[in-house]
Amino acid sequence: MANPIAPSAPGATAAGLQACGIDVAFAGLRALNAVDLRVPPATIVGLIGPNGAGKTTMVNILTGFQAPSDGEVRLDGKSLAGVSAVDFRRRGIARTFQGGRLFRDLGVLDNLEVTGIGLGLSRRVARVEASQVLEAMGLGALAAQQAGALPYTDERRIAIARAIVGRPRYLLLDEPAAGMSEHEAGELSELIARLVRELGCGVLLIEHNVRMVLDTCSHIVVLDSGQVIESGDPRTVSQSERVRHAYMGTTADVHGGVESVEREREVAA
Amino acid sequence: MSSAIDHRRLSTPVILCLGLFVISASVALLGSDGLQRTATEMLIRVVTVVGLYIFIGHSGVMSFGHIAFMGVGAYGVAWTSMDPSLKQYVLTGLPGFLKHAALPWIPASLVSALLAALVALAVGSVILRLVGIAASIATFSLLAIFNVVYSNWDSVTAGTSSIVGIPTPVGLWEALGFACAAVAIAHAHAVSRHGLALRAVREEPVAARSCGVDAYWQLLVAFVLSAFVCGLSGALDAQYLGVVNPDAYYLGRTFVCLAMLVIGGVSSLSGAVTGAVVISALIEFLVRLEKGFSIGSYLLQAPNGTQEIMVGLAMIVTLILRPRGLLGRHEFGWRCAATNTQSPVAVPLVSPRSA
Amino acid sequence: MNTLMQYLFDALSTGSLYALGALGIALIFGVMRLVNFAHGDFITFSVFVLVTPTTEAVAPLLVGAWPTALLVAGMLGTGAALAVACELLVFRHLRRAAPAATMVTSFALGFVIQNILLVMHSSRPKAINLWPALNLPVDLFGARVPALQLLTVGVAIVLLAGLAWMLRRTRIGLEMRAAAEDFNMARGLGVRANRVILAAFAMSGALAALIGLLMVNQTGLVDVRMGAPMMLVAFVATVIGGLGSLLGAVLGGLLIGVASTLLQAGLPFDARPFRDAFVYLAVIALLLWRPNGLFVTGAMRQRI
Amino acid sequence: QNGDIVVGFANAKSGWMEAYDTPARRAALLKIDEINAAGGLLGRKIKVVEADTKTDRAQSAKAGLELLDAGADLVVVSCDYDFGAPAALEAQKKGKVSFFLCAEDVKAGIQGVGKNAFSSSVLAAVQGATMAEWSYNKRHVRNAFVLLDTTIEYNKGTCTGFDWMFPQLQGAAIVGRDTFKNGDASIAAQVSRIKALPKEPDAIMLCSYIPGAASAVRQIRAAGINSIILNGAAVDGSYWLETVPGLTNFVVPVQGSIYGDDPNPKVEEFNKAFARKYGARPSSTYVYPGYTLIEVWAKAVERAKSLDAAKVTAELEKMRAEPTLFGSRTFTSEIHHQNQARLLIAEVKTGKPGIVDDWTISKPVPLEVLLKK
Amino acid sequence: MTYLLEIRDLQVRYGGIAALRGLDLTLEAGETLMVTGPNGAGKSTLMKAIAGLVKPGAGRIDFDGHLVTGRAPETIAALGFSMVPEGRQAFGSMTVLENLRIGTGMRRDRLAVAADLEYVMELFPMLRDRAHVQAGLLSGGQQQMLVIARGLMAGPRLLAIDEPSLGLAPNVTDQVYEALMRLRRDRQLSLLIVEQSSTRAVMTGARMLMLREGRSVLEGDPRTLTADAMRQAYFGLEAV
Ligand SMILES: Nc1ncnc2c1ncn2[C@@H]1O[C@H](COP(=O)(O)OP(=O)(O)OP(=O)(O)O)[C@@H](O)[C@H]1O
Ligand SMILES: Nc1ncnc2c1ncn2[C@@H]1O[C@H](COP(=O)(O)OP(=O)(O)OP(=O)(O)O)[C@@H](O)[C@H]1O
Ligand SMILES: [Mg+2]
Ligand SMILES: [Mg+2]
Repeated sequence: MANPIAPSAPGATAAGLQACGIDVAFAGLRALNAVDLRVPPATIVGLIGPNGAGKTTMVNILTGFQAPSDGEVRLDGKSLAGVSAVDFRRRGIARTFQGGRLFRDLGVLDNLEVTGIGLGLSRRVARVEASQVLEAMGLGALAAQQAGALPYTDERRIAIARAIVGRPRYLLLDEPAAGMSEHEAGELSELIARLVRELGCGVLLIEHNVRMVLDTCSHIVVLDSGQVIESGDPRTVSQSERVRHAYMGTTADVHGGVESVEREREVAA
Repeated sequence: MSSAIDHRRLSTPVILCLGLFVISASVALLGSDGLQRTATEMLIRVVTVVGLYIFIGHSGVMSFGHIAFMGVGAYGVAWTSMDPSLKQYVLTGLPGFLKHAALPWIPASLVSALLAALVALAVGSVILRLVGIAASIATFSLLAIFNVVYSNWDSVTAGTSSIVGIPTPVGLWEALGFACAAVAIAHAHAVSRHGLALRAVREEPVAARSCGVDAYWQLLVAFVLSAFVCGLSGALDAQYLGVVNPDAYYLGRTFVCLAMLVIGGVSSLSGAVTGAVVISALIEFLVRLEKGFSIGSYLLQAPNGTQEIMVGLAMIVTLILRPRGLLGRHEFGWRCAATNTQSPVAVPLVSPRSA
Repeated sequence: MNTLMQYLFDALSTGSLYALGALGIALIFGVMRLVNFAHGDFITFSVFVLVTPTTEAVAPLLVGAWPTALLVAGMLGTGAALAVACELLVFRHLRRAAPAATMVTSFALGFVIQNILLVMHSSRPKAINLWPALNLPVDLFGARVPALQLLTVGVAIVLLAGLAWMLRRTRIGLEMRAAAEDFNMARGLGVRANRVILAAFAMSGALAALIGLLMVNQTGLVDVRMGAPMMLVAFVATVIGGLGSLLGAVLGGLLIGVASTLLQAGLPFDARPFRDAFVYLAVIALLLWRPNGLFVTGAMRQRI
Repeated sequence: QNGDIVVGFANAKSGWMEAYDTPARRAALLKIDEINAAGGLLGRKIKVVEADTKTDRAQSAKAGLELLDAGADLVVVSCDYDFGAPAALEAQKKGKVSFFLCAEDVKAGIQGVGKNAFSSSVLAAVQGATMAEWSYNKRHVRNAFVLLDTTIEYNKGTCTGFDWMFPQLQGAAIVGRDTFKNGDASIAAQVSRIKALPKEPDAIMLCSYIPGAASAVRQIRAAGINSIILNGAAVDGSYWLETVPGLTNFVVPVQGSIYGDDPNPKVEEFNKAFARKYGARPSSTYVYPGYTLIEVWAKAVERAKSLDAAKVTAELEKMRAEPTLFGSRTFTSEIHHQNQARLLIAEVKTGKPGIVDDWTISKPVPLEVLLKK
Repeated sequence: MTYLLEIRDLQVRYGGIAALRGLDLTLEAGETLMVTGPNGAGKSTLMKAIAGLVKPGAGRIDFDGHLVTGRAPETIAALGFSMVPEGRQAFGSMTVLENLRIGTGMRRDRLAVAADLEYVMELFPMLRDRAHVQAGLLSGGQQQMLVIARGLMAGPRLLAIDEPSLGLAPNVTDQVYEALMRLRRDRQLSLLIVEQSSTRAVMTGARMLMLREGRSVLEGDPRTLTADAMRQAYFGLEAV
């Protein structure tokens, strides 16, 4: 079968949010090196890789928060070069951040409302939308709370809620499940699945919770020090020696941790 | 008291205006001539501080420049409302249409406030590309430039010396009217989309962008609006005192007004008003203490100069006890119980968009 | 040629005076994220210990009468003591407060100090001729410069080097910056944050006194309002230099000093009264060009 | 309407104006004491009421009102036009006579307040003009450098007078100008401009006030410039001379001498009386206008036999060269100021000030010059 | 017997919200305690309370025989307690190296400090490569490594880590745990670890404490605890 995220030839219009030959260089450091990546509508693409591989940087590029040194971002084949982050969002490309970044002094509901306003809704409409999203995510109880006082994991949920107000076409999640228990992470996967079902929203999921990625993503891209080292469906990726070596090690999180428990025992003894 | 501005509720501005009215009325009934003037000054300060609040309160950017807008407003009235015969005396350099203009006081005030707003638009569109402390310095530079220009542009501003002879129609009730208007404007902005968006920018500029909020535009809106209100307060001030002078709209007033705002509670309209009222009252009380209270036969008097010191100390103590200001983020209002019921997760994520 | 040299020296000396002021502000900002508006009044206060408090026109010398070494020590001591007192009585209790609150507090504090001085010394400036020798002109590259100007430049350079070294290389410097960035976290890691900050205040206080000393030699007067303008210029300088960066602060101070001196020299007469307007326009332009100041410090650089 | 005559003082008792207002007010009170001792005015005692303007314009207006409420027949307002005007305006509105303690800006009168406002001091412009004419005639000053402190109007007034008079004099020229601000930490650039002149000017007209003036002089002399320095009265007094040790060639026009060498012995008697009452001799010439204003006002009241503002003003405006303790005073229906007056010339020689001469400008400073038309 | 850490009836409130409602906890020297629990349970608050960063409303905390409730954080740190806070709080404006040095102020044995620096740089080679980079520019995971290393550099007797695996690549997480186990063995380092995944608890063979709504709802050896008991405790379904 055709690789759903294979970069299409320059100029060719492929539906989806697409990064073509992205290079990013910081002072003496190549954060991204000729990276191609596409998030088709209504699919969940996983982006994994060791720490410092360039995942967040990729998100920054795909949401206009950072301009690539080379290459360009395309939306349904149309180049987004020179478009501001604000306009990325207005064109339906939403994101969350690695650290919550809520509006701490505002109420939870207001946090969501801001997105609505940013998208040009009147305050009243924005508020309705906001409370609907909140209810839908089962977070209605938090509506009146002050965002700054939320426990870490709730923070992350609200951040997602804020991103999906006004039904974005693409949603880029940077480690949404960080600090969540397996259970909470499970709930989150369901939610993401619903996003795709109900909004036909294309999702780029960055996670170190490998199990979650393997379970939810239909396609996974693996970055290592700025380069794509593997890309394919969950099976191929989880079996790839290269990936295991560069990233997974012998992880509890992948296979119930039985074998690693043995290893730990040895270490401890 | 209830937290965070709620746009379905008008109680805040209503309560504030009522409060101001009650103060004014009781002063008018009981107070001496001098006390009435004090009250008038207080109301004018309210207008200024509310003006400051519109920008600083929402953006979190300390502006040292707004008193310059007040000055622009004040000189604006001098130019538009002063008796032409006096103008040719002192303001020889005025363009003809201003030289002969003698507008009635309300139009004059509005025109002057508009002038301030225009200046703000011009300046703001440049400096609001800056953020945080850099923006503060830019606004401070604005104040300094205003002072230098108005102190030396002799033919149009009479330079460092005061312009006198401005009609003084502004009394207690006029000031009260404008104070209420200012409160209304500020509230309208606070509960508007612009207010909320700007608060978001203040909290997390980066996240705000990811929500599609254009910081620059929101800052500019607030900047111009607040400049308008500050300009208005300047117009009032000039038409209350009848004298304008560049130094009257410089650092001293800037700091006092900022202090009133911060002590009341930067990010709260009620705070802004409260700050202005409380500190004005405190100052007046101490001034009288210096003059001496005769309690029965016994005269209680403080040595000259204690007033300034006491005010300063009071400010410090207040901020130590209440770092977020007297009201913090709270607004006066009747709390309406928020009802949040946990709902099943089955609700669709987004409603069919209400077009 | 000579006149050019002359102007350059003037610019340099005025600049270094501002630079010194900026150092004091930058130090406290770098350590506390606090813009200390009372700094100017620290300057004034420490200068006023030179004369005995009196509301009469002529004030006999107090510390001013002491032998040079003692005098300097006395003044720097006063400055430091005042700053420390302010930290202990006021700023320490505002650790959690927002910058706006601490800022307002600081100028309320300045206001109090100034008015206390007014009550003690009246608003009449007091004459004092400290070290006449410093006002003798020295011939240098065809320019005649009062020795004081050279001294100012020298002091500025030495202090910059010293403080920069202190902040970058020493443990206390490290701890100061840590406390500045995340007060509680630093304490959690065993940093005696309060002491560290106290030390910083002491230094900036002494710095204020030092500037006062140089200024009083320049003007030959002590005046209740002498500190404030200096503080404002210093504040601006600190920001255009790059908040938190000492080198930036000094450079900013120099720039402003040089700019205003050269404008004073170059502008046509009718424009000269507007000198400061031009200076501040330049400030805005500079900020638009480099919004984070000349030297972007870590505090300003963040990633998403 | 019998009972006491009320004189109200709306002056700064705190803030930086205090240092300027208090001495002059004390002199005024001295005169009032004398009058009361001599049986009062129109056979009635003069009662004094005071209010603090706190060096603040709004407070000034309120202070004025307060005094008027207390029934003041004369309102004496702050020395400085800016801070006195609001109070004076209130008096004007209520149709009362007001006197500025020592304002020397023509606006502190008809032109800036109203027809009942006066100042008994000598206009800043007259001081500048006096310096010009005197130095030209007595010191052969032919070229002068003008150094203007733009901080307050008084300075501008002084230089206006100098600029008006000096060029009129045969062969006299202004060879350069510069400006500074009183608070400037350093005026090095200005000093260098003077040094850059082809030859050192005969005189430097310094239009400023203490502290700025003192530090300017210090820096000028430190740069080795020895030209004669001409000033306005604002720098009179010995209290700041420490600033420039051994200062010499430094000239100040004053209304009377605080140095004990006034040609008119009565002045020294006044100084002694002042010292007796207040524990210290007058510290500058700005004490004297306070005394003079009560003197002329009292005379006018006597002549008008009434306190009615219109009548008193009329009497004041009749005064031509009216002798007072500190020189003669003239008021007209155009100008309630002295645009021509005898001034003593005080000179500082090796740190010692003293009266060396007196001078009256050859023609009065015209109104349009005063108004910078 | 005396414990290294002993907490009795600890209560903490933030304004209205009660984060901890009477918590008891003991930890012996060299022991490892895994704290888990649903979100909002009060785990982070517990850490902060021990560190002295939040003031308890009631109860007492004894560390190494000293009563530390209400003591200054620096004092507690000086007693040998070091904390790795939740969600990477590196000193973003300082370099990696400076971050590592901050915690070593209380340590006199310069050699040991140098050795530890070597050690953490072995553990996270990234730290050596980016030693002079401003910490705020590091990636999320890199910062997490940094704060863990920073915690170790303080040479603590008790190291408290709030969600060590937060934002770390799985293999790095493994390394971290291996390292911690080694330290526990070699240096008698006692550990207090907030960790969401109970498998980790199993692996480390540590005692487990589960919090919910500010109370301890389950305690014991995870290997002996039934998954059922855990689930019940976690969701607060009282077994009927
Ligand atoms: N503004 C910057 N300046 C310098 N280096 C940077 C900057 N932003 C990112 N980097 C570097 O680029 C590399 C990639 O960072 P990035 O945050 O994209 O990694 P990541 O894949 O998100 O890692 P993690 O999984 O830990 O979040 C890192 O080594 C980081 O230090
Ligand atoms: N700064 C704060 N202000 C007000 N309430 C707070 C604050 N910090 C925490 N809380 C409240 O205290 C409770 C416990 O918070 P805490 O962060 O300790 O939970 P947690 O167990 O660490 O959750 P998580 O697993 O998500 O990190 C929560 O209900 C939270 O709302
Ligand atoms: Mg990342
Ligand atoms: Mg937590």
